Amino acid sequence: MGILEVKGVGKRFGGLQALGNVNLSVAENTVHAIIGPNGAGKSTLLNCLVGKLIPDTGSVTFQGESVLGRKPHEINQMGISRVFQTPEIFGDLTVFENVMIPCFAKRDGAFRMHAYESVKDEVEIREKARLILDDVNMLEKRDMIAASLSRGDKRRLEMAMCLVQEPKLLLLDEPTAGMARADTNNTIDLLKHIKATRDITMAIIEHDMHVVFSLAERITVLAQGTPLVEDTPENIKGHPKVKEAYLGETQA
Amino acid sequence: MSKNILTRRGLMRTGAAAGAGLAMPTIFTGQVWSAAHSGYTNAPQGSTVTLGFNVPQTGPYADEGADELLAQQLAVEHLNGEGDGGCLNTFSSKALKGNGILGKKVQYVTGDTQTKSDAARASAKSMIEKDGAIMINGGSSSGVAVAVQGLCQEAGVIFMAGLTHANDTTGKDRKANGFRHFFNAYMSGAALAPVLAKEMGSDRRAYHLTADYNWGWTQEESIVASTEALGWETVNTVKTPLASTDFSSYITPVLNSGADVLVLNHYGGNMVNSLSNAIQFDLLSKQVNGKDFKIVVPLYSELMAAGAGENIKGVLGSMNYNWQLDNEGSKQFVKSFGEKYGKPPSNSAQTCYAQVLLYADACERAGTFNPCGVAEALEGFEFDGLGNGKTLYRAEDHQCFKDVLVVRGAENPTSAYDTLEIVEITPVDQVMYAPDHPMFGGAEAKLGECNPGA
Amino acid sequence: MDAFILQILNGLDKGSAYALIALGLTLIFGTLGVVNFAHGALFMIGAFCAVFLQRILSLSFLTVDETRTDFLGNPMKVETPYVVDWFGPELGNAIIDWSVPLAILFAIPVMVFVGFVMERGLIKHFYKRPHADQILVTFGLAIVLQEIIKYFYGANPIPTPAPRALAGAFDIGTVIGFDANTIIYPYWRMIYFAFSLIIIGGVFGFLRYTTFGMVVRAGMADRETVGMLGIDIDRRFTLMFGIAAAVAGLAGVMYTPINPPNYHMGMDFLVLSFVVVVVGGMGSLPGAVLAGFLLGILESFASTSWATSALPGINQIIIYLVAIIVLLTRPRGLMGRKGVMEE
Amino acid sequence: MLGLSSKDTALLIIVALLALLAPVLLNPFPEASAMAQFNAGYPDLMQRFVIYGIFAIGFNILFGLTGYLSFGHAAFLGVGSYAAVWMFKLLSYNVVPAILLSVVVAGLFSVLIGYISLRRSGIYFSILTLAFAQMSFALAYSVLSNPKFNLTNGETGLQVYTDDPQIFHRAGLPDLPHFFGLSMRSTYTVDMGGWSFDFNAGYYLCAIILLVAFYMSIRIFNSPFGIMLRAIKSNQQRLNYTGLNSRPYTLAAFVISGMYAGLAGGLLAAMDPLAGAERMQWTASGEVVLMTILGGAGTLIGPILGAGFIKYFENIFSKINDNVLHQWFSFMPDGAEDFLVAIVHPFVGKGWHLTLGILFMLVVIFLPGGLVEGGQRIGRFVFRRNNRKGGGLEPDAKAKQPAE
Repeated sequence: MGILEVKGVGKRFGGLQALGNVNLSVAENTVHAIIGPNGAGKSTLLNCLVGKLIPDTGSVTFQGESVLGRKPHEINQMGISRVFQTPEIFGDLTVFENVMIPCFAKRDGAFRMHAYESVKDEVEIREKARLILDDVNMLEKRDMIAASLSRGDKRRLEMAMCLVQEPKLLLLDEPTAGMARADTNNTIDLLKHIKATRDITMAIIEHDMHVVFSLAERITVLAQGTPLVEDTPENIKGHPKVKEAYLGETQA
Repeated sequence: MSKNILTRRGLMRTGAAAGAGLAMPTIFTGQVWSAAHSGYTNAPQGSTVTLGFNVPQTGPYADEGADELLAQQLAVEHLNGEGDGGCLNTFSSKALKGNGILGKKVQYVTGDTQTKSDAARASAKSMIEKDGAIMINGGSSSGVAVAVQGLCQEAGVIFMAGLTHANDTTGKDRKANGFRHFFNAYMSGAALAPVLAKEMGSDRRAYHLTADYNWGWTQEESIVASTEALGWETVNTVKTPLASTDFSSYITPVLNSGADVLVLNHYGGNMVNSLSNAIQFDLLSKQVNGKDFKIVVPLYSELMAAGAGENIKGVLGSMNYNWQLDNEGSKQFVKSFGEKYGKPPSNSAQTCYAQVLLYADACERAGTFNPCGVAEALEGFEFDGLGNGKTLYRAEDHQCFKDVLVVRGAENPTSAYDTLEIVEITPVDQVMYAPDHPMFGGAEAKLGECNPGA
Repeated sequence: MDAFILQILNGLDKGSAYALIALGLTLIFGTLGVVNFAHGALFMIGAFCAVFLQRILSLSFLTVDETRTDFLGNPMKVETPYVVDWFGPELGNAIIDWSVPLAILFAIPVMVFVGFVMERGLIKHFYKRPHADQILVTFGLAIVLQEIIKYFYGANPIPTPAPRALAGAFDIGTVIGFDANTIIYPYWRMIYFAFSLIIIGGVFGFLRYTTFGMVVRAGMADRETVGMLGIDIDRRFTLMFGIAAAVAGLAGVMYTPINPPNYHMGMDFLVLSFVVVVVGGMGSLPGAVLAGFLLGILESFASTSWATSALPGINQIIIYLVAIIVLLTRPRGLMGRKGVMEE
Repeated sequence: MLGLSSKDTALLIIVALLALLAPVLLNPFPEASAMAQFNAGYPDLMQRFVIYGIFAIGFNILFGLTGYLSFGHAAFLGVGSYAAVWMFKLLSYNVVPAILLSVVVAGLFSVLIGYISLRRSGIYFSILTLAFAQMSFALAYSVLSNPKFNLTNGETGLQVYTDDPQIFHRAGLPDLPHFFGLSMRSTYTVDMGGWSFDFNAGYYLCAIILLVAFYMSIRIFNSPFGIMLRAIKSNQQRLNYTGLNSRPYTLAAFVISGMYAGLAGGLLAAMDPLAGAERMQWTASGEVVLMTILGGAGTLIGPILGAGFIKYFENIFSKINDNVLHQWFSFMPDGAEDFLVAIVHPFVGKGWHLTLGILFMLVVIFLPGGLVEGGQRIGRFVFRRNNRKGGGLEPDAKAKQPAE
């Protein structure tokens, strides 16, 4: 039984069947990639996992608990963090403040004024933030305003913001979209480093096969809203159905 | 724009007493040094005395405020012996000599009430605290008048109200330091009623549209009382929000209500729009209960008449003063005002002019600027020659009693200035009431003690 | 029943003004993404186009009439308008009488020009600025415009009546089978309603059936994409601003016989028109029109005696109450699109 | 000091000095000089500067930090004023219970309105707050002042009458708002040479409260709570995916700023015991928006500057009439004098709205960050001239260091 279980999930938008009967199981401590041609329903699936969309049918459970009907912030508290296609960071704040916010959020996410919190607590939080910035190699940029960072650095920062929460599952939505090859390789290295240094499960949605085959331990191929195949990278590489799906796309 | 060569050159603020670090506590600030020595707020020093003219300069009543300001400037000129002397020539009291007040040259400061009670108090305070004004004059709404009157009472200066028509100003909100020359809603009702009976008969059915705030309510109350006393029936009284611009949804119910008279207890922009809307619906050409439909606007002003244009033809209302009044004071005032500004004065201009002269005269007669002395001189003062004919400043509530004009929109005006014609001059006896009249706060309404400030 | 029909008519009539103003506001917001607080001022300037034309047509020369005296007892100076002198009293007075309808022709070029100048001179520089800045600068502009008008025309309302032939009211009741004198409605208000329908229809038709309109609609949906197609969307948007200004201006011109215009009439309508736009849904043209008429009708019914006796003061707050209820039940107004103005 | 960074401490000290010395600083011109017209150091205006400063500081906590633009904050100011005057009417003229109650009532009122309005964001939030405020105004102006249930006294404004209960009022206490016997209107006037300075008790009460309010605002800005609020403005989506529900934070900010507004309203009533309904009108709400943006939204000192700017215009420029103009230019030859007066005339006195409108536009067009940015630009200009060789300045925003 995987850490994330998706069973029979379907979602319609008006007349369009975006997802139809998706079954997926992500095993703990693996890197699981979800690939597929444009319009295959990858993003819709991801949005169903984080509570932005509610599927019409099926169930999604995380560590045995259903995530359906919960709000994004509640799902996050269960231990799921998300990295967006375009890095979503607090552009007006400094890098350090960006990382401090998830620290304050902690696991319970309860509302606190945090205005006169005990000093000990604050020292702890700052230390934690410092460590994670060090981990993603951003420590010297800690006082920069986040919006002024390069694309690659914004991605690093976003990762740091997710990681500082020590999530059990990290969802990555095309983490290298729009990046130059060098930045892409850096990101791959970063993800490998992350995977190597902690117990974490990753689910990656990706277009770039280079990224997928560098990282993934298992791959699910989506086409027209349904899973086509699920297998190891080696087996996926030469799979005829996969070729067909992608070729079909290029011919259209 | 007009200006006055003599005053503008001479207008320099009096120097404060020189001397280092002299500190003294007072309750109300202003020219404290003299306060400590004379026993009242802002006692004039040196050779000048400062009056504060607080009128709306922005907002919908800005034009009315501008007119009041012109009249006040004219009054200052006359007090200082400039120009043709105006009503100093006709005023029954001969205390004023045209040499300022008590020998001190009169100068003035101005403020903008914005027709908001908050802003009006702020500008009055500024004139009292910063400029050392000894009295505040003017304004064009009852809310402002009551608010500023309260302030002047606390500050210890005299308040001479401008245009304020609600009963409350000299009713439940009367103050020892406040004085009103303008007439009020009760007087409008009392003056209009006999004319209405004469023109329309005594078995009319009236429908009231009333601006939904304090002045509107007292106006409606007064008119309803005096018309019902005639035998009229009140079909309905409907409150309209002050912010209304289109009154069609209030006018249409009148059509089939069985009423044959529409009373518009509105003022300013409300009145211009509600009357225009009523005319659009052809109310005046209707026949109801076998009678011609009529519209009544209890409180008229020249600016409203100008705004409503031809729609006022044949519509009855009341006024405090009209330049067409034929008496010595009025003729003199119209001549002075008209020659200087090229137009006849409005009724709010006349009130403000008269108030300045009355204040100055009271100072002369009292021999002091002390508000308590001035108030005493004004209380029970009978005078003539300021345009309204014989007038009494009643001691009990500081309300002026004089004849009230009933006017009607002229059918064939010859110029922009005679769009209203005087129908009747209701003698003062008919609009008299007891100081403890229930519409004026009853027996509980008290002036309180005169407050000189320091 | 007659009272009901009358209030529906009142509502449609009020709604016409709301819908026209909201339509222009939405055009500007939808195409340019600018929150224009000066839109009420455009309405007011339109109204003063009528005042201006009336004054121009009434320009007079003075002759002294010795037989009459003015208020000071001097011989009276009689004003004779030039048009009366040129065209004779009959035609001349008729021209002055018809100054409001004539002002429509006059106002269109003036308002388009004002719109152009506003967009090119000021608004253009604010496309990329936060909405708060747009609100502030257009609010400042609104104050400046109305103070300029006040400087020249004073604060008092100025009567600008409808032509005599169109004054008075029509007895609709007799036509549809009611007693005489039960349902009468002023001609000019009916004209205003018809006029607003024509303008609304014209704007929708223009957007629907012209290529220009199609590009603009595409631009409203997705500005960047249309820009990428190599279409100079900016110039079209400038013209759109001119059209929106003209719509507001015409609404103002036609409104003058209903209520005499004054310098702050724009501010009186400003808050209300924003409420209308938001209730309709930011950026939705049909929404703006629908909400305009809806709120007009609700306002009319709320001011009836039975409504105010059931709920005292309901006529004061109905518009706001409806706005709150609509926004809480339909998050983006009646017909709003997702994601517009929510950041 | 006081848990502030050295930069913020310096700012607080500067504001404290400005506030305490305002009676002197605002009266730079001798009484008798023509320029005395521009003096602003009289108690009423100084009180207004400070009170509207508090109002704008509070508004800035909501708008400057979270980016939620409320168009209805005047309602809280008005409610605060009404609460304070009712305390005067029922208890006594002592300002302490009045101010406390005004804060509490405004707080409760803002919980109610905030809870509903914050269900929406962007312009929908703005219109909801506007709608609530306009409703409050309409109710206060007429409906709630009917003779049967007179809560607000309508257009005249709520005021204290001699027949009010005032159960704790004792003989010997001033018949005006007072702080345990010290009348808010008592003033020490110091005459020095041609100058005259008013040191007013009410002003100093307001100034001390302003300093406390300002200190709390600095604390909020720098606290983790403040960072959280800025995060809401910056990227609400990310905040949600960070496991935080933003609603309690926005509501807290809304209520805090509503309480600031109530405090300002209570102080207004304490300085001048009258509460007018116009205080709640949308134009009054718009005014605080203008103050905040004009001064610099999201900055600490900006709102105070903006408030001072607008109130100065309202009270000083509106009083310059033609008479005063002629007096200023009287040294010129007659023709030139009349010409100058004619030029200046439309912009002062009854034309003060025009000047204010033009200045709004100029500030927004050329100083997007408000007056604070103007100050920074001047500072940078001077700094650059002194350090030609020293390379460029770092962007100002970078200077915001987390306090450690």
